[in-house]
Amino acid sequence: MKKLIALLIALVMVFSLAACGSSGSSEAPKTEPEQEQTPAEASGEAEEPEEPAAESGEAEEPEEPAEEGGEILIGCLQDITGATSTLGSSVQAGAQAAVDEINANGGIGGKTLVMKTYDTKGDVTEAVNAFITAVTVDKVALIVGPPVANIANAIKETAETYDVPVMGFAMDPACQLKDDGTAYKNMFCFQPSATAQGAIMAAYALQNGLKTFGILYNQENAYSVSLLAPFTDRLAEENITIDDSLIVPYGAADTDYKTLLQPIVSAGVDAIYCPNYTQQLVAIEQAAADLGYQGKIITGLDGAPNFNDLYGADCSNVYYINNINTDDPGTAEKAAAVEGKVSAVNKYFLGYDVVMIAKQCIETAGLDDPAALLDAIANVTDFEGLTGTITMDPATHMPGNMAMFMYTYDGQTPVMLGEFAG
Amino acid sequence: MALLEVKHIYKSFGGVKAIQDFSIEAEAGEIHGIIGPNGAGKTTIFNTISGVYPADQGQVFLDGKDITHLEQYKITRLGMGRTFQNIRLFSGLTVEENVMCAFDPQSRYSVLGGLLPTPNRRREEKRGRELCAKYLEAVGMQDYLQERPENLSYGMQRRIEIARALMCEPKILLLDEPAAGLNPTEVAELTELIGRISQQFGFGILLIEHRLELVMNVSHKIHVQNFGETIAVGTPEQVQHDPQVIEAYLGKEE
Amino acid sequence: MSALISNVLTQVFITLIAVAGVYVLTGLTGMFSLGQAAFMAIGAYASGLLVIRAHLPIPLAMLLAVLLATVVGYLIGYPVVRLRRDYISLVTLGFGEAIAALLNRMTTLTGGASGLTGIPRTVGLGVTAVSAVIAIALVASFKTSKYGRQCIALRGDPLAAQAMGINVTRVKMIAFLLSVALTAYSGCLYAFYMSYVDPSGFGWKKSADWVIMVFFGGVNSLTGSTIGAFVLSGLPQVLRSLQNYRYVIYAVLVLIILNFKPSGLLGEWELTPRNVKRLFAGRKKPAEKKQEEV
Amino acid sequence: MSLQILINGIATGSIYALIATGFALIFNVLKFSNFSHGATMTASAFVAYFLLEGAGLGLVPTLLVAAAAGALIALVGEFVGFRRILLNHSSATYFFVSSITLGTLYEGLVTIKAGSNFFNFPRFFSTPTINIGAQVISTSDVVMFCISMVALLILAFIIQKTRLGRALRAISFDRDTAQLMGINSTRIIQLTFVISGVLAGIAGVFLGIKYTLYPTLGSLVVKGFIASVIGGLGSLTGAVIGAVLLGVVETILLSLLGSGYSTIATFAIMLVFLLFRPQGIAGSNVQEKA
Repeated sequence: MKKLIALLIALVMVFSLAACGSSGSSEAPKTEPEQEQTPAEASGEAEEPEEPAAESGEAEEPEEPAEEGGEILIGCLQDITGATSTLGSSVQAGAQAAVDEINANGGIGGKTLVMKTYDTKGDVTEAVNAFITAVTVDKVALIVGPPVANIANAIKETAETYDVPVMGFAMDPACQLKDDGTAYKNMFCFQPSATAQGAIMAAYALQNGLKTFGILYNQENAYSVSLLAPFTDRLAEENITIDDSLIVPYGAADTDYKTLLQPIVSAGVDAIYCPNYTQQLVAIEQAAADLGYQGKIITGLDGAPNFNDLYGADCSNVYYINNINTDDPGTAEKAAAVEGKVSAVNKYFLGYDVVMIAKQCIETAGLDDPAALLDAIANVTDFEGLTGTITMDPATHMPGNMAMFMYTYDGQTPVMLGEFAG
Repeated sequence: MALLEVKHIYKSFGGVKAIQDFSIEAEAGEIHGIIGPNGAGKTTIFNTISGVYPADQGQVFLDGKDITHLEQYKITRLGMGRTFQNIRLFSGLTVEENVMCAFDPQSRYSVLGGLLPTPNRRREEKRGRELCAKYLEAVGMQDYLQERPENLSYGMQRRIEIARALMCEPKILLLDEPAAGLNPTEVAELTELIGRISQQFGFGILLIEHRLELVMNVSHKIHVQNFGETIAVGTPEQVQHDPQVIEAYLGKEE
Repeated sequence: MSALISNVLTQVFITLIAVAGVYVLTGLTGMFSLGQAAFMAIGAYASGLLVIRAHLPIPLAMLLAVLLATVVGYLIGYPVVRLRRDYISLVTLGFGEAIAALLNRMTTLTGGASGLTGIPRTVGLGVTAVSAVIAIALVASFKTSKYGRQCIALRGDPLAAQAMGINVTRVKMIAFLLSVALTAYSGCLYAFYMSYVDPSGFGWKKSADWVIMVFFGGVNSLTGSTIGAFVLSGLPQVLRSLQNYRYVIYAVLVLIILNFKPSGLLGEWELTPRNVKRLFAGRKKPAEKKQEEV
Repeated sequence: MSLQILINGIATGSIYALIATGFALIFNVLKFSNFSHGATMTASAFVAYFLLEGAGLGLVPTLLVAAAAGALIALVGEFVGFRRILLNHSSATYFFVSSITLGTLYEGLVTIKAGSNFFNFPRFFSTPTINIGAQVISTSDVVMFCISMVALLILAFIIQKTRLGRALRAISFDRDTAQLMGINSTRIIQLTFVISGVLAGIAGVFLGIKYTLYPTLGSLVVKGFIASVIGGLGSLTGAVIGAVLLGVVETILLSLLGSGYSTIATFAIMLVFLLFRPQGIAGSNVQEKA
């Protein structure tokens, strides 16, 4: 009897879960609440599992509906859970902020902008599912894409069969360009490519008289790998080569950063180039300190705050690149407003900018002709965003020669050093 | 050379000498009883002969072949069947499937036949089922093909286990306490069964048994074990009157 | 059919093939592999690379990929099938890690962490559906063959199985290789459906998921395992809302089943004509009785 | 420099030893691989982190809280995951699924609480390094090494010298007989889980200090498994030796071959061990009962 009851409970749970989930993504805005809730209510048992869905749905609720005239639905395809959720949630928050701002100012051509978030869970298969849901079920006008190359890579082929722009931040050129050098029609990247960023960091290092380098990069991370060659290529232009023994890859299964850093530290290099995610950066910086390393550490975007908080100690030897200029009062104000709420502030601004660009493109090209919209996006020129002045190169679907900012820390306080172009 | 020849085998576990200098010669059609108190190393003898673990010393020959260090399944395939003290039928299989398991190693179809219903597979499966029916009939269990053994009585499970051992087409059959846990009627039936299959199939039988009414009735020759050593060998009458045996048994009774 | 449904179904069918393999290994033979997903990776990468780099026709590439996985499976299996069953899960776990490291490391060949792009998208719902049906039919046939019986026998009692002349190591190896081949094949389909493969998705979590699917429906029943796989792999697609809670809910469900109905939802029940007949006969009886009472 | 690598290896090995013994302890008594051990480590480290987050307490309170949390988690796990299976004498396969499921559950719960973010323990030591001659040794390594050794010594004492240890060994040898001899096997198994949980808690905090805290931190338990296989499944001494050896070999391979290939080489070493010395270093090979 007991067994039977347990089984029944189990079955009821399964079915109620299925019922409450069957209406698709949780991120559905509350503007269509009837559809969202009926099945869950019908099953009766679903209170508990339903709760989280409701909670996470709330975040996307548009502040207030603008005047009549309908809605424009856009998708936001991000890693909300999974390994790179920090990045994804930050982009999502920024994009949502832009959506709210646009709606507060009357929407786009009188229509309310509604953003629906699709979680990729940091998994390529899930990403394809989410993409197809967004494009075929919800019929979004465009998608705010992920800052993660693997996800962009996974959806680029699928995306090719539809006419929905994916406005993302995948720095790896392969996400936007086919093998033959032409661009995927729907894939766009709105920040300098890995090639540009690597070169910028190298240029900065050269300008500051750094001569000897070691590199520690995560070979299991596409982002980390993609930043490697641009940096060394730029150095090579100035006839600086890095010995192979000082270019050290690591992977998730490696647990000893100290041993990996050892040869680099013993070589007494001026700087260690560390294009890694924040989490590994914290551990690497810690290991370097443990080894008594005195030189500089140059990181990519991920050395930006909240790296300093997470590291929790003096990190004056860390130099990082950033999309935003916190010396600019407008940017600083916005940055201050979200501090503590968003873990990767620069990704927040990327999300914000891209929605603003989307607005501009929709206004110029309209939504009736997909080709016109794609064309407008590919030809964005001199867009003054919070992450700099963006001009797209229609051939590569990436910004052209775009400047970025180098920072360091004084103790734990970020210090802007200046604007650099590759 | 006899059908089964066990020559001076020794086996110890750590400090415990489970078998010391055990020898036996069995011919087709013979039934040898092995008796002795608990812990006398009887099951160890079976395990060593059948290859569960190799003997420390000594040799075992089956039909003239040295099987001392062969793997267990190879020994079985050379013609040795066995049953277990605590019935070890396969759970998750029906009576028929249980018995078929002992035919499967001899069944001649390849992995391809394992995946597709090839003519070869059909033919071999049919042959197996026929043999299965034959042996189950020999033990009187032909009406329970599709039952699950765990739903049947202890006595019936014993018979199925014997049928499964017969399916190995043994030259030598090792029966490890087949009467354990049976009531007197069942023991009588079992006594009759053992005698009958021995005659019908003509293999040699080694029989470990506590129930003297069974072992004394069917055995041609009896080996008495105590503390790993053989203390007496002879016909049932001889060992029954052997002073050492009486001491071992009566000593234990006190 | 909507693109979404066809997409979800395609993925479910791909999973079903892998789970059919896991059923052979875990359900029939009682062995656990935590590196099974690595064989999927081998299938996916090898078939993809053979087409991209060596320009082989796709079916041939798939065949070679499955063969390669089987050979690798043999090398891994060789020591472990001779040992206690725990070893296979531990060794395959390490194997999965090693394969992931290798895929990441061999950048020029595999694209490393960025993944392998440019695999032609040629596989759709039809191919995966037919493949899944065939895979399940093959496994069903295997189960009722002498191999299936021997697997079940040695699962419960390896020593008694040996005593019946069953070559336990050989049968374990056959089961392992069959499951490896099925999983690798599902990897091939995955590659040519997704057109992109990256090394991150083939960790032990995926292998563990498959095992849970097998247990959910009934570890001794292919029907149960198939249903379990269908439900549990399709569910997340309809359950997008639950996100993080999904794993917790899975785990709680499985724990409930393990505690109260350890044989899984269907136990040993299989979908065969005879069992279906019995099922209906069983249902009729109470109905008839009631009529009599009336 | 090679001495430095040796030191790094031993430091890593000592943490592996904590993981491997916690794992081996359960294997020793119940004869199954507890795959939830990794998630237990993560969960208890997270509990300690969140409970003490605001308090700014030092290493020792953190370890104590984590150990207590680990014990509690393991105890609950034993009850919901293994008790019934144990009492039903179900086949070992159920332990496998149960432990995997428990691991998934813990990890899922941690993910709900922590998101997929990572956290960093506050720096416990004001001076990060100690200089001994030309060698630079990290303070945290030294402290972790010492604490691991103390924990292992206490464990050895419990196993060898106390009644609990004797009962534990008896159950490990033959659970049914031990039960007949009047040993309350359920109680002893609970205690085993508690000890294993304590070890998991300590190991979790150490891993967190070394590699930051994140929900899948427990995957590093694989190292403990490999160490356990090399050392001999179920043997505690073997686990410790295997772990330290693995730590050192891995570090040497890492500096020689670089990342990636060292993982593969470690796996190859495990395979070689299984081929030629399946009983491991300690030589205790658990085989299915005849």
